[in-house]
Amino acid sequence: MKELFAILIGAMLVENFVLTKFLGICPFLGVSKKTSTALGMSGAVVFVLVLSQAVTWLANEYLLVPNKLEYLQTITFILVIAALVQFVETVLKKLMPSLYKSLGVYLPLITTNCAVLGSALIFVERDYTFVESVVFGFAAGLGFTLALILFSGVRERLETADIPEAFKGMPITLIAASLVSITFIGFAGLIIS
Amino acid sequence: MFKEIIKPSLILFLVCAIMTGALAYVNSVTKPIIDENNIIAEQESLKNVYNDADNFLDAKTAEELKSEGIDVGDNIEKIYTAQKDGQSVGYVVAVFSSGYGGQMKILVGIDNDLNIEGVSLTNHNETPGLGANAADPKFTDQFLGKAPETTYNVVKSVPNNENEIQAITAATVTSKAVTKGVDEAVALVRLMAGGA
Amino acid sequence: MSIIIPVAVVSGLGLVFGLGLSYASKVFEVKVDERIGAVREMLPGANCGACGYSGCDGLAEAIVNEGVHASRCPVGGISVVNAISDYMGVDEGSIDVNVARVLCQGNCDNVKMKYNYLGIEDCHAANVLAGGMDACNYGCLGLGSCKKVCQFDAIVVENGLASIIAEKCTGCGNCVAECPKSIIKLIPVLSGFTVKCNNHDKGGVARKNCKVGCIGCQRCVKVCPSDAITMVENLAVIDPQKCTNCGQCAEVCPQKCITNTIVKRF
Amino acid sequence: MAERKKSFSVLLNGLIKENPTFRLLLGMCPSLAVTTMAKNGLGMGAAATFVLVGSNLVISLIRKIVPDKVRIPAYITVIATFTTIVQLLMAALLPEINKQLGIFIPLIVVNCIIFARAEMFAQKNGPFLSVLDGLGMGAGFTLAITIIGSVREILGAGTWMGIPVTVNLFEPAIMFILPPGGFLVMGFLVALFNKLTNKKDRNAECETGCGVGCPGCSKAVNGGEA
Repeated sequence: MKELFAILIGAMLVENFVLTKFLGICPFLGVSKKTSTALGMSGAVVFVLVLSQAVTWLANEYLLVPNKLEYLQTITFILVIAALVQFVETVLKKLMPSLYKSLGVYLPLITTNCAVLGSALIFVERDYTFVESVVFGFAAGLGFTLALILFSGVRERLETADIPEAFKGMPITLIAASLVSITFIGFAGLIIS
Repeated sequence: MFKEIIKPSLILFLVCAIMTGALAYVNSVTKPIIDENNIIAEQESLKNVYNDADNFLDAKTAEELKSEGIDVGDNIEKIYTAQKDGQSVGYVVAVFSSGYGGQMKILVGIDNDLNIEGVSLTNHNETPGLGANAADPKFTDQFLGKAPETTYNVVKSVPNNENEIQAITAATVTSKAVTKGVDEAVALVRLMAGGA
Repeated sequence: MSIIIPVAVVSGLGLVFGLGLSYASKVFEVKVDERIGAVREMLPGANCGACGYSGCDGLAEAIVNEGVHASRCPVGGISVVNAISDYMGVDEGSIDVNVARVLCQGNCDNVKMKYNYLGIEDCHAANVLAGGMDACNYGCLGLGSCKKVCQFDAIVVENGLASIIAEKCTGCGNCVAECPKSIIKLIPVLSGFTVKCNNHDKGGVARKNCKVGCIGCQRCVKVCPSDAITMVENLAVIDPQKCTNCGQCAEVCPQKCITNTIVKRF
Repeated sequence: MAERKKSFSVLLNGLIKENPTFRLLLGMCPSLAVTTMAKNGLGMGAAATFVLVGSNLVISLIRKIVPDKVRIPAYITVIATFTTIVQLLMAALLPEINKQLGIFIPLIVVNCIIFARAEMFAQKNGPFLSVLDGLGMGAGFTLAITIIGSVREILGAGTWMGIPVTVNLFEPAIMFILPPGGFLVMGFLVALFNKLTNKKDRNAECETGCGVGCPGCSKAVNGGEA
């Protein structure tokens, strides 16, 4: 149990996906304009991350490793993730239209989200067990949410700031992101033994 | 019914089949080269921790050692036997240790009568410029020579006796991690050399 | 052979997913009227919300399901409205395409200043401090809040006064809602003459604060042949429907705040 | 003549007008993570260009026969295949660059540039133009991340492509090698890029609005609602 807790805190703070491992930056910068959109996006990411970790782990354990097909990892994982996302989208659109309205718009964005495939490749590298990799996915999703909401608050305050002409839009967001990521460097020394 | 369900799945099946076919072909071509590269790289890394050995038997993993009844620390990954013109003169131990930036792998070359031939960090993600300095010889050469009966201890100031290792400034966590790894390797070899 | 197994594994997966996905999209098919897609294609797609719906998808749905007239989308202009109306089999009908106009000429030279404002470049911020730095409390502050919300780059702010480029303006109305002084009004494009002032103070006070403000002298009301001008608390207002663009009011106005902005749009 | 001019403009388009990294802000993950050294940027850029050209070519060939229901999985499989081919070639031919680029070679698959170009361009144009676009975009990406790599390496480690440049001039600031430095350098470079190119097409919305989520594209940003 202690081991799971270490993974949870590790993936959420020490190895925060967005701010230290640089995974999932595209949606992070793209959708953090408003906190409401940020919430919707992070909900979708956590949901898909947990599901995809479970399915990719099973695919890896029972399909790839027995037949010594490690080099097929990338293609299998991304195929699984793309199919999973599309499946979730169609199901959500039919069964829970309201949830789809707030959450579903971001689902196609997640297929191309580096964090999802990144976390799948990481659990292979560290050969986590099934439960560990799902917890890792969940923690990574939480880390993503934490960073996204934190950052969308910052960005909303940026709206009223007085920014030089060339810096308007994306440059000032990137500089703000660098300051936020400095705070997460502080967690680097945290060793959870 | 056909158009809706069978056609898309057939096309996806075909696309996957063709693509994986190409992939498998490329893999079958590159596989031997990659394995060769890996072996060369491995031999090289072993060589630079134990340079007067001329070949290394393939490694025994921790499980194999356990089955032989040797009580192996849980950080040990595997152990190679080093040979010099035919006889085994020592070992190279691959051991894990958790440093500042997470897990790192250390190779330690030790000969039969327990003096250390070389230490090197193979893969780590310590902070560049700080913890990463543990990888260069200035720090690792301190381990060369006779291994102490007890363990090393890491000091901040200039070491005054054989068993003390000077930590890298602002990277004590990394220095301690490397030292702990070397201690575990020495303990294992003491067991193996003593026993074998 | 080392090629058959991987091909079998991945394409097997591909087949399973292909079947799964197409089966799912068949079972969980949400009955979507394909006309919505077609109408959505014809709409400009700027998602500006001028039609009052949540973007073009919302409007497309309304047009197909609730029979809303396509002219609700001011951004597209006549071409879009005609195309959609033909597609839906509805008559185009007359459309009153509006253009936004700033009813104020108070730039830095014309209007006196109460205080020197160095704060955030945003009209709402300035407006909080005693109604902004202009002596005339109704005038344009020229800090560009309207410019920020205009999706079509149709607003230019110079010398402390916002002005709207009629050719670019699509009448989406975002700026009207944004302006804290609410001095931007949507006026039918064909009506040329408007009173470029929003000041309800008495004549004497208005003259002191701004050189080009309406002082409520009522000359324009007397001279207008189709009496399209009415006085609303010391401010002349021209009713676009009645106004015949004769232009006599502009000549007679001592403050020169009635201007002719006829725009050749369609 | 028009045909050649168009294809030439498609090629150049990727370099400046629609530079994927500085203008469309695509492929942010690799361009921030790998560019601790200029040499890495070059290696990563070359690999990404190979995958981009290959996948654009194949996708533009099969775009007519792939039904819409399985469009995303099919395209992703094509991109993944090319990525794995690059991964294998890299491991076989250039082992030392492969060691540095590590986890980021497989991540080329989800590199937004490739999927975005597949959706935006290869989906609508013929193979010849798509290959050109792939080359242009790849070159633009390589150029951009090599610049970022060089800036971060000079400031952070005092060397350029391994040659010590400013190591004795000033004490290198390690911060530029760390993640925050990446964001900072990227921010300033995008600002510089905006300053150089005129303001007009700076807020050029990504016209197709395919919702791939590229940060520069306002359609994805307000997530559909007004």
